[in-house]
Amino acid sequence: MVDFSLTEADEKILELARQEGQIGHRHARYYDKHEDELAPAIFPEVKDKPSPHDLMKELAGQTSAPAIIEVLVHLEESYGDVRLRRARTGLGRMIVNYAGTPEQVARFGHKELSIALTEPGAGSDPSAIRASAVRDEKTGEWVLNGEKIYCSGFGGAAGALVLVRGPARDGIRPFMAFVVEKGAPGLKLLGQVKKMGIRSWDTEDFVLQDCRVPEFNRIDADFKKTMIVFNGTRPMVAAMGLGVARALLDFTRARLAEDGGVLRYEPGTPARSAIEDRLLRLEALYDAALLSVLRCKWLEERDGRTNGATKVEASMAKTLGGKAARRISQACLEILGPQALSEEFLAEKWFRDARIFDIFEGAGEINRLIVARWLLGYSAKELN
Amino acid sequence: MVDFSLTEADEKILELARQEGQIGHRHARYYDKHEDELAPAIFPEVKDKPSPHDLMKELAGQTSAPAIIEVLVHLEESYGDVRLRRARTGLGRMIVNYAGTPEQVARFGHKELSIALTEPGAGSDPSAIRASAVRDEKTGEWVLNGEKIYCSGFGGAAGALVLVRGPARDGIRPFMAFVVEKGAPGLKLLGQVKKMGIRSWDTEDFVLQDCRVPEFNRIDADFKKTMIVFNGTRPMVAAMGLGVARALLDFTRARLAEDGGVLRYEPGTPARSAIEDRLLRLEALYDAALLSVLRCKWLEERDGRTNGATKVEASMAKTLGGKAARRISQACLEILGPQALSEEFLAEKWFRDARIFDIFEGAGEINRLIVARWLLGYSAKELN
Amino acid sequence: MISFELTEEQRVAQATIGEFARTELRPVAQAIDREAQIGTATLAALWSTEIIQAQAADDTAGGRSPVMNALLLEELASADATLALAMAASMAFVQAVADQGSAAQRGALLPLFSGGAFQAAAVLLMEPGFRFDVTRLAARAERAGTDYVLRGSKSLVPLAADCSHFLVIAAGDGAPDAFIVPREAAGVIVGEAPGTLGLRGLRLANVSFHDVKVPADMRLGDHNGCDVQRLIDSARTGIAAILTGMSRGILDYCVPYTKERVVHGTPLARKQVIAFRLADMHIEIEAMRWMTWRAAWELETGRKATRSAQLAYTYAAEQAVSIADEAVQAFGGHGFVRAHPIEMWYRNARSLSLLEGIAGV
Amino acid sequence: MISFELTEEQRVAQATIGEFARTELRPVAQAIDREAQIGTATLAALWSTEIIQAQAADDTAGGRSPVMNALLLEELASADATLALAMAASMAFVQAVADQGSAAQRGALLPLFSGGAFQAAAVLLMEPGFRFDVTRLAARAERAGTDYVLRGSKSLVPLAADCSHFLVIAAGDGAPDAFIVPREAAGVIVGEAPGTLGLRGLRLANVSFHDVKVPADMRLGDHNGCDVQRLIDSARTGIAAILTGMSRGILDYCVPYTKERVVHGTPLARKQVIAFRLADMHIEIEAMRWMTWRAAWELETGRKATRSAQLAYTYAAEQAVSIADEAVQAFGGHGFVRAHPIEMWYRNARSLSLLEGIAGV
Repeated sequence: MVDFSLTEADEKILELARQEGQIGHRHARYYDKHEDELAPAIFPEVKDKPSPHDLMKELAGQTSAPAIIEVLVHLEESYGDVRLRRARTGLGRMIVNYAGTPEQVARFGHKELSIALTEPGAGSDPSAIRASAVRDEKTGEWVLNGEKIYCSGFGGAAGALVLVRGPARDGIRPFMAFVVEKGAPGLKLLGQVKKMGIRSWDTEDFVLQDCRVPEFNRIDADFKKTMIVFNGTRPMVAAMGLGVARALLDFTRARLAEDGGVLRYEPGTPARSAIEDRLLRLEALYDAALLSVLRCKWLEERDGRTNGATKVEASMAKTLGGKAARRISQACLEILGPQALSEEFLAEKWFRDARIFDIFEGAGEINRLIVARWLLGYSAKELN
Repeated sequence: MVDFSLTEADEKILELARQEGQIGHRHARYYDKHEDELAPAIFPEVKDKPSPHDLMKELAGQTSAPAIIEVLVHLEESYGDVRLRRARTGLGRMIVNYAGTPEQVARFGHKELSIALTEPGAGSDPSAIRASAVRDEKTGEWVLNGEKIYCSGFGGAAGALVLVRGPARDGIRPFMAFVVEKGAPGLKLLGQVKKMGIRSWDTEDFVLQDCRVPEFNRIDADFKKTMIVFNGTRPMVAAMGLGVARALLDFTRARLAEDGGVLRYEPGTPARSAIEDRLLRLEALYDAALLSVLRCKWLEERDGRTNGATKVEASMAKTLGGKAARRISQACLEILGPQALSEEFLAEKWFRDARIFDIFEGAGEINRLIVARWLLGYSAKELN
Repeated sequence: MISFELTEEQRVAQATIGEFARTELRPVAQAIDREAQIGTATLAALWSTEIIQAQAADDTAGGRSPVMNALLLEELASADATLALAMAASMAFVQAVADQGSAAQRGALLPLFSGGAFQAAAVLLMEPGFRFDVTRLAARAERAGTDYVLRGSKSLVPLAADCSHFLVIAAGDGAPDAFIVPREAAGVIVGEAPGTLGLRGLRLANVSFHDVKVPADMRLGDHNGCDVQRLIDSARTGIAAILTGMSRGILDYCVPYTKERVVHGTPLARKQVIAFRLADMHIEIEAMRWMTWRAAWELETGRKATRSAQLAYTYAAEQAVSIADEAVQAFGGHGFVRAHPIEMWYRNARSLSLLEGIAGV
Repeated sequence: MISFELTEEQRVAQATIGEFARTELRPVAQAIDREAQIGTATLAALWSTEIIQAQAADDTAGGRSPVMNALLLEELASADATLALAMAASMAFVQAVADQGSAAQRGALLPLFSGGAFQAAAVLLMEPGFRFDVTRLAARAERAGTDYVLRGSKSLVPLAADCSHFLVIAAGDGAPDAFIVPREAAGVIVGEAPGTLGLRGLRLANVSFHDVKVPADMRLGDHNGCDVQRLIDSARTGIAAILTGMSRGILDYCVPYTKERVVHGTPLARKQVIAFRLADMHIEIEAMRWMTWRAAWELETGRKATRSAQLAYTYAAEQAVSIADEAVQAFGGHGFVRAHPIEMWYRNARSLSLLEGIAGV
C-alpha cells in the first residue's frame, strides 16, 4: 500500500537530527573560514549524546525501511551544515572489507581509508586514469606514481585505497588498487583542496612519487563491482544536496515571513506575487527530487542494494537532486536579493555549497547518459 | 554610429503594414478553418492600394537599410496573420533565375515555382534525399520518382524546382534539380498538408511516379550555393516568428489592461506580480531575438547578402527567434489562463502557428550546430 | 511508513485499464480530436470500465480510492487525455456527492450513475475572463428566503450539453460553496461549444446561470456545507495524474521514432541532445507520478492535501508542456502535421495544464 | 536609421581598453578576490585609463558617452567584473553630478575627479533587508528649515571606506531625490565590510545615515531636483554591460578547455550537449550586448531608457548566471576549485545580477 507518512520512530530520529543541525549551523561559518582546519571527530556539544544513527539502530523495526530513514537522516545532517560527528563513510575501507583477504581485513579493515580515483585529467571518465603501478622485482614491492585529487575524507583518514593502472597485459593496462597509508615513502600530501564551497568537507590532493607499497597492500577489487556502491551513494548525495537546498528554502521563507509574506497553496498563478510563484515552483522541484530519492531507496530495499538493481533509479534521483540544488540555490539568492550576498548570513555559503551536488558522485550529464542508455537500449559505445 | 531609431519613412511603411495587419486579423480564423482554400492572390480590401513593399521602393534612401526595413515589414505582415497579398517568394523561381540558362529563364523565370526538398525521411538532412532521376536514353527525357512533402507555396505555384538524386557517378549519386510543372505526367498532387497551425500558409505534398520531364527542365544549380539563400531567409523567418509572438504579447497585455493591469518597468522583481514578472521577461526575450535579427540584417547589408558572410549570424538570429516564438506562445497562453483556449479568440491559433518557427528553415538544433562549429573551429564531420 | 508498493488489486486494475486504453482508446484518439466528438461506442466502452460507478460505491466497500483513481487516470491518459478527462469530470461530480453530500443528496443522485449508459456531470469552477483565479470567484449564490439564487458564468465545462447535473462552485456570504444544479433548471443556459485548442472531443462550453433558484437542500452537504478546497485539491491531483499519463504516452511514442529516424548517418536518439531530453522526460514523468500519488494518498487518508495537490499540479503542468514541446521538436516537421498525434498532444498539454476544478481522483 | 556601426573612435577605445584589461587586469583578478582588496597599483592603472575623468568632461567635448562607456565596461569586465564595477561606481557618481548637478555642484565636485589618483565615490540606492526594491525606499530625507535631514541605511556600497562622497537616493515628500553627502559628514557611519559572495575586492559595506544634515544646495540639481529614474536606468545599463563582458570572458575561457579536455575518447566540446551550451552562450552574449547598446543609446540621445534598461538588465542577469553555471558544469570538479577562475565567475555572476543603482554608463 502506498504510504507517505513517517512513523513515530522516524519523526523522533529526524527531530534529533534537526536539533543537531541547529548546532551545526552555529559552526558553519567558522569552518567555511578555516578550511585547513579539520572539524573535530565529534563536537563537544554532542559528545555524550546518542546520534540519530544510534537512534536508528535502537528503533530498528519501528522506522520506515532502513535505507529510507538513513537517507532522510543524511538529508537533515546536510541541512545542518557542519557534521557534528565525522562520518565513517570512507569508501576505501568499505571496499577493503568487502574485497580484501581476511589478513587484509584484519590489518586495514578498521582504519579509515578514503578512495582515490580522480586525477587532474580524469574526472567522470576513470578510463583516463594515468597513475601507475610497476613491480620492483627485486624487492617485490610496487612502485606507484601519479597525482590524485579531490580525495574525500583523506585529511582525517589513515590513508586511501588508490586506483592505478598496472603493468600492460595483452596491450591493456588493468586497473589495480592499493592501500597507501599516510607515512608511506613517496606519498606527498598536498593538503586541503581550496574549494568554492563545502569547505568543511575534508577533501585533499596528494602525489605519489615512486611511492613504495608491499604486495600485501594490493587489494583484489573488481572495478566494475566497486562502482556498484554508487547505486547506493548517488541518491544519498542527492539527498545531501536537497538538505542544502532546503536550508536555503527555509531561510528564504523565514525572511519573507518576517516581512508578513506567507506562501499560500490555494491560489493559482494569477493571484501570486512573482516571489510567491517562484518559491512555490522551487518547492515543487524540491519535492520532485526528494520523492525520486525516496522511491529509489524504497526500491533498493525491495530489490537489493549491491546488485546494481537500482542503477537507473539512482541516476534519476541524482539528476533531479543535482538540478534541484543548483536551481534552488540560484533562485533563492535572487528572491532574497542583494542582502543575501553578505557573509552576515549563511545563504551565500549555502549557495556556494549547493553547486557541488551536480558535480560529484556523477554529474547530471553522466547520470542522464545512464538513464538514456537504459531507456533507448543503447550500449555505452552507442551513446556517449 | 550606433542608432536604434526608425526613420520617418520606416515609420510610415510599418504603419501601413500594421494597418493591413488589422485587416489580416479579420480573415485569420476563416483560413484557419478552411485550410484547403487558398487565400486570394490579393484581398479586395487592398486591391487598389500600394503595399508596404511598394512604399519601401518609393521611399528608398529615406529608410533604414533595405534588408532591415524589409525584415521589419515581414515581421508586421506575420503579425497580421493572413497575408493580404500572396508573397512572390518562390525559392524555386529565384534559383532558376539565378542558375538557369537564358532560355530557361525565358521559359520559367516568370512562373511561380516552389522548391521541393523535404521528403518523409529527409528533413533537416538533405543528404537523406531518396527521390531519383533516371535518364531514358531513348527519348532523352528524365524519369523522376519520389515523394516530396511540406512544399511551401506549391498550391498556388505553377510547379516546383525538385531536388533529386541523379544516376551514380563514381559511386556517388549527385544532386540534380528539375523544373516540374503542374500537369506533368506522373506528378500526383496530394493537396494541402494538414498542419497544426499556419494553415493559411500554402503547403502541399506531391508524389512523382515515373514523372517525365525533358532535358530542358534540368537546372544546373549548385546545391551548396543554393543553400546560401538561407542566410537571408533564416533571419526573415525568425522575424516572422517574432511577428506571431508579438501578436500574442500584445493580446496578453491588452487583456491585462482591461482588468487594470499595467506592466511597469521601474520596479525590480520583488515588487512585481507573477504575471508582470513573466511578461517582462518574455518582452526581454522578444527584444533579444529582434535585435539579433536586426544585427544580422545590418551585417548582411555591410558584408554581402549572397556570399555566406552572415551564415553564423543568420543561425543565431533563427535560434533566438525560434526559441522566442516557442516560449512566448506557451507562456502567454499560461498567463491568459483557460479562457485563451477558446476559438473565440485568436490566441489559441497563434499558439499553434508559433510552433513552426523553431522547425522550418532550420530547427534550433541545426542552427546551434552551425554556430558551435564556427565557435569551436570544427568541421561538420567533427561535430554533428 | 514510507512505501511505494501498490496492492495486488491496484496492480491488476492498472494493467487491465492500461491494456483497455491501449487497444480501445488510443486507436480512436485522433478521430475524436478531428471530429470534436466522442462517439457513443467509445463512451459506452469507457462506462463499461465501471470506474465512474465505483465512485458511488459505499464507503465501506472501499470502492472510492483516490490512489486507485490516480493510477487509472494515468493509464487512460497514456492513451488519450481527452477521454481520461471525460471520465475524470464525471468522477469529480460523483466523488463530491459521495464524499460531501448529505444522505438525501447521495440517495437522490448516486443512483443516476449506476445505469447502463455513460452519465456525464461536472464540477464547475472556472469562469470566463482572462484573470480568473480560483480565489476570485465572480459567480455568487445569495440567500433568498430558504433558497439560494445563483448568478454567474462558468467556462470550459466538459461535455456540458450532455451533463445531467452541474456542481457549481460559487462565492457566498463567507467561504465559497457548491450547489447541485440540474441542467434543466430554469435559468441555466448551456452555451455553444466554441471549439478549443485541445481536448476537442469534450466540446468544452460555457454554462451561465441567470438567477437560478437553488433549493437550500441542493447546497452540497446541506446545512453543513462542504469543503470546496478539497474539491479543488482533488481536481488538481486528477489533472496531475492525467498529465503524467499523457506525458508517458508521448515518451513511449518518441523512443522508437528517434531510434529509427536517421539524420546525418546516425539515429536521432544517438545525438546526445535528443537522448538527454528523452532521459529528462522519463525522469520527470516518474517524479510527476510520485507527486501525484502523494497528493492522492493524502486525499485518501483524509489529510489536508492542498500543498501536495498544488505542487503536483504545478510541477506536472510545467513538465508536461515541456515534454510535449520537446516531442514536437524531436519530430520536426512531422511533429507539426496532423498525420502524427504529436501535435495533438502539444495542444492537449497546453490545454490540460490550465484547467482547474474539473477532474477528480 | 538603425545601425550597429561603431565609430572609429569607439573601435580604437574598445581595442585599447580590451588590451589593457587582458594584460593588466585579468592577471590580478583572482588575487584581488582572494585578498578582498584591490591593490593601489591596480587602482592607479584603472585611473590611468582616464575613463572616470572623461565623465567629468564638458558636454561639448563629447567626452561623456553612455554608448562608449557601455563598450568599455564590457571590455573591462571581460577581464574582471570587480574592477569594472570599481570603475563604474565612481563613474555613476561623476555622471550624475555632471548630467544633473547644478552649476555650483559641478564646479565643486568634478575637479575632485581630475587629480592623479583613483577617486572613489558612489551612488547609494540599495538598502539592507530582504525585500528591498527600488520602488520601496526606506531612507528618507526630510525638510528641516532650508536644509534636509537624512535618515536610513544603504547597503553594498563599493569601496565605501575609500569614497570621498556618496550620492544618496532617498524618499522625500514626493518623488525620491538624490543628495550629495561627504563621507566625513556628521552622522555618516561606514560599516565594516562583512565580506560578500562575490566582487570581494570591492569590500562592499553598509553606510548608515543618522540624522545627517544635508544643506539644500547639496540636493542633486539643487532647486530643480533630479531624475532619479535616469540614475537607475543608467545603473541597470551599466550592470548589463558588465554582465555581458563577464560572460564573454567566461566563454573565451571555456572554448579552449572543452576542446582540450578529453572524456571517453572525445574532446568535451564535441559532445553535442556541451557544444550546444557553448553555442547558446555565444548567441545570448551577443543579444545581451545589443540590448545594452540600445539602452545606452537611449540614454545618450536623451530618450527615456527605463524599459530598455530594465529589459537589458533582467535579460543579462538571467543569462549571465546561467552562463557561469554552465561553465562550472563544463569544468566539473575543476569548476568548483579555486585553481580556476570559473568558481569566482559563478560567485560574481550571482552577485552582480542582484545589484541596483551602483554602476553608470
